[in-house]
Order: sequence, then C-alpha cells, then structure tokens
Amino acid sequence: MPPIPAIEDLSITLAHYLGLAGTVFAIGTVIALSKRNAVAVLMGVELMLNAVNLTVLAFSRFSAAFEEGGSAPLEGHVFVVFVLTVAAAEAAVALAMAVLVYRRRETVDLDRFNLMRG
Amino acid sequence: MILAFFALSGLTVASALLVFVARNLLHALAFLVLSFLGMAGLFLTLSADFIGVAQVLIYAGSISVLMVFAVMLTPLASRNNGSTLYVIPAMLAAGGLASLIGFVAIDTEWDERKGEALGVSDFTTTVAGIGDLLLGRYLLAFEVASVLLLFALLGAIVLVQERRRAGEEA
Amino acid sequence: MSEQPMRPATPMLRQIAEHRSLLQRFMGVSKEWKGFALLLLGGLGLSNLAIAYVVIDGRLDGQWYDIRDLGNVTQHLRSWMQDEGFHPAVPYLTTALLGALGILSVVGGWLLIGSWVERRVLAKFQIRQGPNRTGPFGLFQPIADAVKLMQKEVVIPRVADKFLYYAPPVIIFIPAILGWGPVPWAGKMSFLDLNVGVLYTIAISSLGVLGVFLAGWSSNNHYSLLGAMRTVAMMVSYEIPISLALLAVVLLTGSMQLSTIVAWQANYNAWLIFLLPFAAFTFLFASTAEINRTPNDIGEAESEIVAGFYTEYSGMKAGLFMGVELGNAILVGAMMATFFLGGYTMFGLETWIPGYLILAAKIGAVYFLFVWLRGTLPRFRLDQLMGYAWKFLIPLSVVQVLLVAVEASIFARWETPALFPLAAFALLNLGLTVEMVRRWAHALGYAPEVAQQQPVMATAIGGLKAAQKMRGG
Amino acid sequence: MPAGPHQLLGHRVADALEAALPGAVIGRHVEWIEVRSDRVRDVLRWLHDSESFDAAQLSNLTSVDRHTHFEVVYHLQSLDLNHQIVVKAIVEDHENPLLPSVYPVYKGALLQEREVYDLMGIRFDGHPDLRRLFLWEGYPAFPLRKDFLSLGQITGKAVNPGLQRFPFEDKESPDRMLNAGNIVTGEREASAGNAGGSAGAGH
Amino acid sequence: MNSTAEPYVLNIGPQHPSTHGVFRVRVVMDGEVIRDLDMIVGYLHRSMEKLAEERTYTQNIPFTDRADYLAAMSGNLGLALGIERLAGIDVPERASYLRVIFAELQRVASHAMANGTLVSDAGAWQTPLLYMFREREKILDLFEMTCGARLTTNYMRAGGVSFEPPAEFWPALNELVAELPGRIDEYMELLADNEIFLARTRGIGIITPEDAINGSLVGPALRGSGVPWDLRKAEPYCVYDRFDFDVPVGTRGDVYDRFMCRMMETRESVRILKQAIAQIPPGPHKNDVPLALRPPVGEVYSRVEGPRGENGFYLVSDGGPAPYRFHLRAPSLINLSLLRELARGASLPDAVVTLGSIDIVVGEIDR
Repeated sequence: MPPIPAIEDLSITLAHYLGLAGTVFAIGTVIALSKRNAVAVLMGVELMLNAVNLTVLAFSRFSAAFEEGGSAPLEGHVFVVFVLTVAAAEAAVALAMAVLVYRRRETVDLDRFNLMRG
Repeated sequence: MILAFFALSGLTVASALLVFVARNLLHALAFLVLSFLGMAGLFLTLSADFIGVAQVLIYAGSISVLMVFAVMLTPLASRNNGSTLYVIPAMLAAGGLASLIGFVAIDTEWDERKGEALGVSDFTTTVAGIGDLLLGRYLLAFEVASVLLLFALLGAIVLVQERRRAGEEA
Repeated sequence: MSEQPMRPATPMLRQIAEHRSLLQRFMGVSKEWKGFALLLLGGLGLSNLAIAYVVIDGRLDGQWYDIRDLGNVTQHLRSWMQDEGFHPAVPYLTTALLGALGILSVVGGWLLIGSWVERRVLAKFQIRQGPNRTGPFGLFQPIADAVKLMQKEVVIPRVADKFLYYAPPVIIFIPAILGWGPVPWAGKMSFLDLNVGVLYTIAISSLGVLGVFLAGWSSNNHYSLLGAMRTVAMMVSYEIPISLALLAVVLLTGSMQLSTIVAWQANYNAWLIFLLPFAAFTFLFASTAEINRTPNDIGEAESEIVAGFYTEYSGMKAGLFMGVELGNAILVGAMMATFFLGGYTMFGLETWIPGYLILAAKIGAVYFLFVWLRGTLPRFRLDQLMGYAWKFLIPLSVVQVLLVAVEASIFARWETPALFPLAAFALLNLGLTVEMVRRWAHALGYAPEVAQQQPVMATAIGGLKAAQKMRGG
Repeated sequence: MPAGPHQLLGHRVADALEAALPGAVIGRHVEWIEVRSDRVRDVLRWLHDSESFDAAQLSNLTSVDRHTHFEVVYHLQSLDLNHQIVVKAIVEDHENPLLPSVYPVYKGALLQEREVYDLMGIRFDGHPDLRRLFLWEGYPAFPLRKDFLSLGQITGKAVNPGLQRFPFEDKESPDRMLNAGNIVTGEREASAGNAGGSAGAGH
Repeated sequence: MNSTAEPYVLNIGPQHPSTHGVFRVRVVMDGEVIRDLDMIVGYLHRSMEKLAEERTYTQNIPFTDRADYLAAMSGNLGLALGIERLAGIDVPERASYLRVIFAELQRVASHAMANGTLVSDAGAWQTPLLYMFREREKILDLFEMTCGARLTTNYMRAGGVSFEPPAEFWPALNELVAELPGRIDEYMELLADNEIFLARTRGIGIITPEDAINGSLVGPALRGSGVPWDLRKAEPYCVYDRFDFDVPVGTRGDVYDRFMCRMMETRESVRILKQAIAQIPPGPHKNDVPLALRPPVGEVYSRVEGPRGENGFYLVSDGGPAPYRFHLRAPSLINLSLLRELARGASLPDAVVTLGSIDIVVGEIDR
C-alpha cells in the first residue's frame, strides 16, 4: 500500500475521477436494481448514465492528445452529447410508460408486473 | 482545485446515497437534482463547459421536471421509495462492480497527462469544436439522434393519447 | 352668497381641495432656502460637468481609477496581487469575491429600488398616491417592509413536509443570483464571461422550476399545488420559445458569449430588437411567463388561487419569494437589454458615461414596461397560455430561426459595409414578422371583428319571444 | 289598492285554472288565487305552458306563517305579455308541512325553496338538493316561524311556544347538533326556571 | 393539465379574493376543471326578515341599506314604494325625481364596482377597479352631501325622501354628469377591445335566454343573455315613463355581454340623469307621513330595477305598526341558481370570472 501523500502533493488524476465514477455507478446500480418504484428505478439509471459521462469526459480530458495538440480532443464531448440526448429521450418515454402502466394496472410497483408469468 | 474536486465529489456521492436512503420519492428527487448539479460541477473541472451547462439544463432542469410530473400523476400511495427484497444481492453486485472499476482504475498505467486538472490556460472553449464535430464527422449520428428525439416525442404523445382513450372507455 | 367660493361639503372633498402639490409647497418656502437649494443643485451640476470633461478628455482612459469600467479596477487589483507573489489562487478568489459582492449589492439595491418603483408607479397608474409616509416620497418603504417581513412570525403548516418546506425559498433564490453572472456591465466588467453564456442563462432559468414545485407540493395545500403545477407547466413550455429566440440571436451574432453579443451590436450600431423584432417580443413575453408577471402570472393568480405556490409561506419566507419575483424581473430586464437593446452600449455614449449606468437605465426601462403591463392588462388562462406557446410562438420562432440562419450565412459572406444587409434584414424581418403573425393568427381562428360584437340597444321590452326575434334579426 | 300595476286579476286566473285543472283552486281573491298545496306543481306547470298566461319566470317564492297553516307565495312573471300572477299554496299541515317542489318547472326555485325550507321549515317534495341554506345542518328551529322564540313580541301576540334562548353553533359536537335541550315542547313549564336562568346568564 | 389525476376538493372562501365577501364554494376539481360545486352561504346572515317583524315600517328601511350595501338607494326605493302602495301614500313629484336621480346614481356606482371587480377577477391588477372607484367616490360624495352617509344611505322614506339636497349638490351633480360619458368611453377603450380581456370573457359562462328566464335571472345577467327585460320600462315606477332611454341587450349571453350591458346601462343612466336634472320641478321633497304607520290589512309585492336586477319586497300587513311578514327578494341569491350548471365543466379561472359577472353582494345573499 503506497503511503498517503500530503495534501500539497496531491494532484487529481484520472484514477480519482474513475473511482468517483465507479462509486456513483455502483450507487446507481443499487438503486436501479433494488427499488420498487418505477420512477426510482429510472433515477438509478440516470445516475449510472451520469457516471458513464463522467468517465468519458475524464478520459477525454486526461488523454495525451490534450497536451500535445493545440485543439482539444472533443470526441468524448460529442459522445456525451449523444448520451444526454438518448437519456432525455429515454426519460421521456420511460416516464410516459410509467404513467401509462399506472393507468392500466393501478400501480407502479415493479414487483406487481407479472404479465409474463402466464 | 483539489478542494473543488473533493467538495463536488462529496456532494455528488452523498446526494446519490441519499437518493437511495430517502423514504419519500420527492425527497429522493430533490437529492437526485443535487447530485446532478454536483456532477455538472465535476464536468466543469474537466474543462467541459458546454457539457456542464447542458447537464444542468437537461438533467437538473428538464428530466427532473419530467420525473416530477410522473410522480404527480401517480397516486399518493405509490410515492414511497421502498426497496425490494433484491437490495442485498444488488448491493453485493454493485460493490463488486465498484471494486472492479476501482481496481482497474488504480492498477492500469494510463497514458495520461499529469498535473492539475484545471489550469486557467487550458480552459478553452469547447462549443465551436463540438459544433464542428457534430456537423462534420458525426453528422450521421447527429441526424440519427435527432430522429431518435423526434420518435421519443411522438412515442410519448402516442402513449398519452392511448391513455386518454382508455380513460374515456372506462 | 353665490359669489363666495363654496366650502366643499364632505371631509374628503375638503382634503382634496386643501391639498397642495410638491411644487406649490416648494414655492412656498423662504427665499434663503430656495437660494441654498439652487446653489446646491448648480454646484452638483458644475462638478459633474467638470468630471465629464476630464473623462471625455481621455486623461482617465486605461487607468485603474477610470470608473467608467469597474473591470479595470479589478484587473488592476488582480495583476497587482499576482506581481506581489501571492499564492496563485488568491488573486482569483479575491476578485471573484469582490465581483460576487458587487452582484449581491446590485441585486439588493435593485430589490429595494424596484419594489419602491413598482408600488409608486403602479399607484400613479391607478390614480392613488402610493407609499408616501416613510421618508421622502416613501423612499424608505422597502426597508420598512423588509424589517416588517423579518419580524413576522413564520407559520409552518402542521401537515407540511418540513424538509422540503424550508428548502424552496433558498432554492429559487440561487438561480436569481446566479443568473447575473454572465451579464456584462461594461467592456471588461463581467463576472463570469462564459463562452456558453446564452446556454448558461437558459440552464439557470430552468433551475427555478424545481424550487417552485417543491414549494407548492410541500405546503400540502391545494392552492399551492395548483399554482405550482401551473407554474411548472408554464415554465417548461416557455423555455422553448426563449431558447428559440436566443438561438436566433446566437445565429446572427455568431457567439454564445454575452459580451460578444453586446460588442456585435455596438460594432454594427444595430440593436437586435430592430433586426429580430419577433425574437425580442417572444423573449419578453415568454420571460413574463417564466417569472410570473402579468399578464402571465397565472402561477400566483390572486383572484383564483390566492397566492399560488407560496400561499402557505409567511414572514420572510414569503418575502424571499416576492423578492425573487422582483429580482427575476430585473434580471430579465438585464437579459433583454443585453440581448436585444445593445447592453451597456448606447451608440457611442458608453465612452462618455459609465456603461453600467446605461445598462441600469435600460434595465429600468424594461422594468418600467413590466410595471406598466402589470398596471394595465388582465391575466391569461392556463390553456390559453399553453396554446399561445405551442401553437403560436414556437412555430413562428422555428420559421424565424430558419430565416435568420439564411440571413446569417449571407451576412458572413458580405464583404462591403454591413449597413445595407443589416438594413435589409431589419426591414425584411419586420415585414415578414407582421405578415406571418397576421396570417398565422387568422389561420388559428383569430377573429377580432366577431369577438368585439357589442350589445344591441332595445327600445321595447319583452321576454323569450322578443329575445328570439332580436337574435334572429 | 296594493296590487301591482300589471297584476292579473285572481278571478281571471282562477276561472281559467278551474276549467283546465278542476279542483286545484280552493280560493280566489282579487289579487291572488289560492291552490291546494299538493296540486301546486301542476298549476304552475299549466300556467308556465299556457299561451295566454305564459308564466315564464318565477320571480319570487316565499312563505308566510299564519299560525294555523302556511302560505307559500309564488310570484310569476310573464316577460312577453308583461303581467304578474300571484299564486298561493295553502299548506294546512302546520306540524309537518310538505308540498311538491316546483324545481322541475322553474330552475329558479332551487335556492328559493332551500331558503324557505331553511327559514320556515317547509319541505319540498322532489327538490334535488334540499338542505339548510343560511343556517347550518342541525339548527334546532326555523327562525321565520312565528313560534321561533318563546319570548313575547312587540306585535302584542301571545307568548309562543319555542326556543328558550337563541341557539348557537356547537363546534365540539361532531354532527353539530346543538343544545338539544333548548327545544322545549311539552315540559316547558317544568324546566322554565332552569332555562330562564341560563338565558339570563347568556345576556 | 393533469386531467387524469384523482379529483380533489378545493375550498374557496369564505376568505378568498374573488368571492367578494364571505361567500364560500366547495369545489370538486379534476386538475383545473371543476367537476362539481356546492355553494355555502350564510356567514353574513343577520336574520333581517325576522328582525323586521318587530320593527315599524320606517325602522325597516335601514335594513335595505345593509342588505345590498352596494346599492342602498335602490333597496330604499323598493321598500319605500312598497310601503306607499300598502298604505296608500302619495309622493310629491319632486321627490319622485329625486328618487330617480339617486337610484340612477346608485346604479352607476354599483355597476362601476361590479365591472371593476370583474376585471380584477380576470386578473387586471386593480387598475380598472380603482379607475371605476374614482367615479364611485364622486357619487358617494354626492350621497354624503345629501344624507350624510356614503354606503348606508337610509334616504328614501314613505312619502318622499328624507332630505332636500344642499345647494352645492346640483353643480357637483352637473359636473359629474358632464364628465361621466368621457370616463365611460375611457373604460371602453381600455377594456372593450382588450385582446386578453376578450379572450378571458368571450364565450365563457354562456347562459341561454331560456335558461336565464327559467332560472329566475334578473338584471344585467338576464339582459346579457339577450332578453330585453327592464322593470323601469315594464312597470314604470316613480317617473321613469317620462324619460327616454334604451335597454342594452347582449347577443351571446357570455361574461363579456354581461360586462358590456352594465357598461352601456351606465350610459343610459347618464341619459336619464340629464333628463331628470332638466325636468325636476320645485316643490316639497316629502309628504307628511305618521311615524308609526299602520297600513291596512293586506299584502304587497313591490319591486324596482336595482343594479343587480329585480329588488322585490313582499310585505304582509296585519294592520299593526310592524309588518307581519317582510321578505326581500334578493337578486344576488337568486341569480346564483344557475351557478352550479355554469361552473361544472368549466376551468377554475372561467368559473371565477363567471361568478364575477353575475355580480353578487353577500350582504344581500345572506340578509
């Protein structure tokens, strides 16, 4: 185990961001897997997407090309833009479905959705 | 910079945890928005100004409002934020996932640029670059994404209309 | 007896007859005091002229004590601190804190002045006096109000969700302050000159929605919830016209940076309100919906849902809501001035008098417009407002964005003086806007000549048969 | 002559009614007609539908307590012909007054009949929403009846049986039935001293 | 908006800005739409009809001030006419003219109040209300000059009016009558073509003439529906048959028509005022009538066209000094008969505007 560096020597590296993203992703996973309410599950999914965005941006920021070239590598940013787009679309449709499911089945409790059980 | 990173990450992780813990769905929603805002701050530390602001606009401003509507359209009884029986396996799986990611993050020798994440000099504009890329190399993907948004819009409208018809029949 | 002036018969008439205007009262004071006041005024004017001469002369230009642009001062301070060898974070933090303090004091000052102006001007519109007891012209009334609000007991509903009840006054105050960040007060005087300033503005304005909703929901009152749902629906809807209007601005000026937009307008001596009249109107109208001002104040429609989302708030919490409402009005004034009215510039006048004063004057003008609207217009209904946004503003804004895109591409390829294309664009946009609005309104079924059908005069009385006869004839 | 300037003579209305609805009219007067209380809806419907009377509007509905019976007074207005018809329904049963509601004929009777029920205690059969209007549910008396309070009146009438003191709303009681002991019917003399004492304390 | 949410009960009033007093409505709402409505009145109930049975006829006149406190003169006039007809009392001609003048002034004042509050209900932040208050203040000043009171005038008496107006009354009245048409034009300019006001009031709260007649609606609510019915023309009391005036009648029966009918009635009132000022004869303002009046046994239903419609007074005399039965026909209450039908299916803002256009006075509803 390496010694903990003093606060002056500490610099934020890619690993910090990746660890943070992993933590948030894990929390999102727990929420998405364990929550009963459909909206809460969606919250977990959004958190997971956010963590992924953070990872992508960190990679973009800490890539070697950033230092070398004059222009920043913005592919990661473009990727995040698409993720945001898809997240917005997904949220709209998923929430509409949650409301619809409530109208049909009078509940948003995911445990009660047993249509496939036959 | 260090302070900013740790404060923002602390805010993000703590609010994300509170989303899990909160009893009331609307409390969870409030914490979720806080988490989104912390995440936007983290984006800014990565000199992603456009993405940071877009994060605020889309997540904190719009998706949270969508969720508010979804919560309000469901009755009072289903506004709790309870967990299912899967909470223990889910936590185990997530813990494994987090440790795996952490292990990979620490263990890999990244070909990365060292130093402080945010200096003044490299906080350049990203908007023009993103715009060039979106309308240049990724034009097809951009168009597909716009079509996806359109279909999401139409899909939501169709769902709503079907719901209304079902309500009239009932 | 009839020669003598008649004594007014009622106490109120007597009071009116004995009332003297301020001018009359001034003319009545003694000669010494009059001379003193005139001397004072004259001295002030002369000294101002002297200062103006020094400024125009150019002797103050570029110096840190040039108060025409307070950005000089902070920049000077920052470079001095960097030269002195402080830790690199210190100069930035110091200037940032100074700027934040400046913004806070500006907002606070506007809150005090704005509430007085609103009450006073509204009173004049409504042929009454307005606050006139606390201090000269009632100028201290806002302070008295603030003190009163702070002293008042905060009553919390027993069934309220305590956690969420406390948060909203703070939550909605944050965007009202943050929104001032990118506003350029003078050439270098901008706290947060983001290159995504326009996007930042939209993002910040969308943050208030959640505070409003939580306020309405946590109060556990039907009026509050109704007001909150109305406000949320309206704010979400009207973000789209605002975004489209600002998109037209961004397309034409080619920048999302607020200082660049202002510089563009100053460079071409063309305010964007002339070039993009429909965008300006859309921005103004949609802003009134965003910030809950008349004629779109349905979120707190007094005659329907008492006070809307903050019905259950009392004391300083309600005061914060009202303050945010006023502060948002002034913020919209600043945005309107920056985007469409040339910001801190005034056709070259900004080299003579400080730019922040020009911006303040423009903010005041827009704010006066808001007060005027509030004093004049009735309120729309929720469905009418939503229909107005979705059926009218958004389609026309999309058309306008397409038009502006074409114009911008032409303008970018234009070599010779920009006067001709800009004049052509202004005329074209104005004409097309008028024509488009007229045709689209008719297509949507707007028919004023039918709506204004007046009652008819009947000379004979009757019942149902007479009514049927009149209706048939 | 206290009749209105455009008031139809009661005899004319009574003659026409006698021909159309025999037995409904039990009294005629120069200003008004008196009809049987159970036929009042038929009478009003006939007047409303008839061409020559055209009683299109029920302009006023009120009631008078005559100690032995109630009169429910209907002022009907014809807008086209510009005349007024006064119909009085005589409700003989003073203990339990009941007569048919005219709401099916005149929608304007909705609140006026509620008011009469509230203040005079006359129930209307067929009224869609017969509740107290001004006073709350469970108010122990009907104030416009002449025997509302047992105190004497300046008109010189004898002391009536009725409430000992003015009733008040009992907010504690869940159904807001209030001071039931206030209603004195038979044993008034027995508890007179007690009630009088409380009335004195109240003042 | 969220039209599929579960219905909930909203309690509007008794303290609410748009109920014009202590009027309470319990509303079952589905989102913004009203599903059902139950009005609860009686917060201002003073049991006038019962109290009147223990007071003499003259003592009962102040009750009419307190019933419709925005149109005290009209209430006074109705009761005074009733007493006169019951007891067979003559009125001097000058008194009749004075009665007409004051009743019309009262109508202008009351309509100003009604229209101002209606526009206020539609969301204009009190500006039209305060403008209309300006004229109302002047009219109330005239009342104060004449009888010392502004609201509860207690002016008409059986056999005439209580006071002759003072000398300064007539110039002030002339001035007011001269400036009123301009003021009315000003309000018409502000409101009649206002797009937002039209959007809020056109096609809202439509009452058909059949419903209006059958629902016992009177006054501007009836005339707004297109029924040309005005008691001043149908049953000319006082000296109304000597004046030339028209009756404004709405074409669609919506809120805007009721508003405009009031506006134009104000103009007609000014016409009547001008003619009355020109024609008023000299003479006594009052006939001597015994204080403790004992009318013969009989009953009378007298009515006048008040600002809110037919102000009816049903008096039953048993020969004593006090009426045996005293009933006020309250137009405010009876005009509300159709409120439930109008409000069901309307949205909350529409219902508020509709209620404002019916123009209720709670003192008269509750009595």
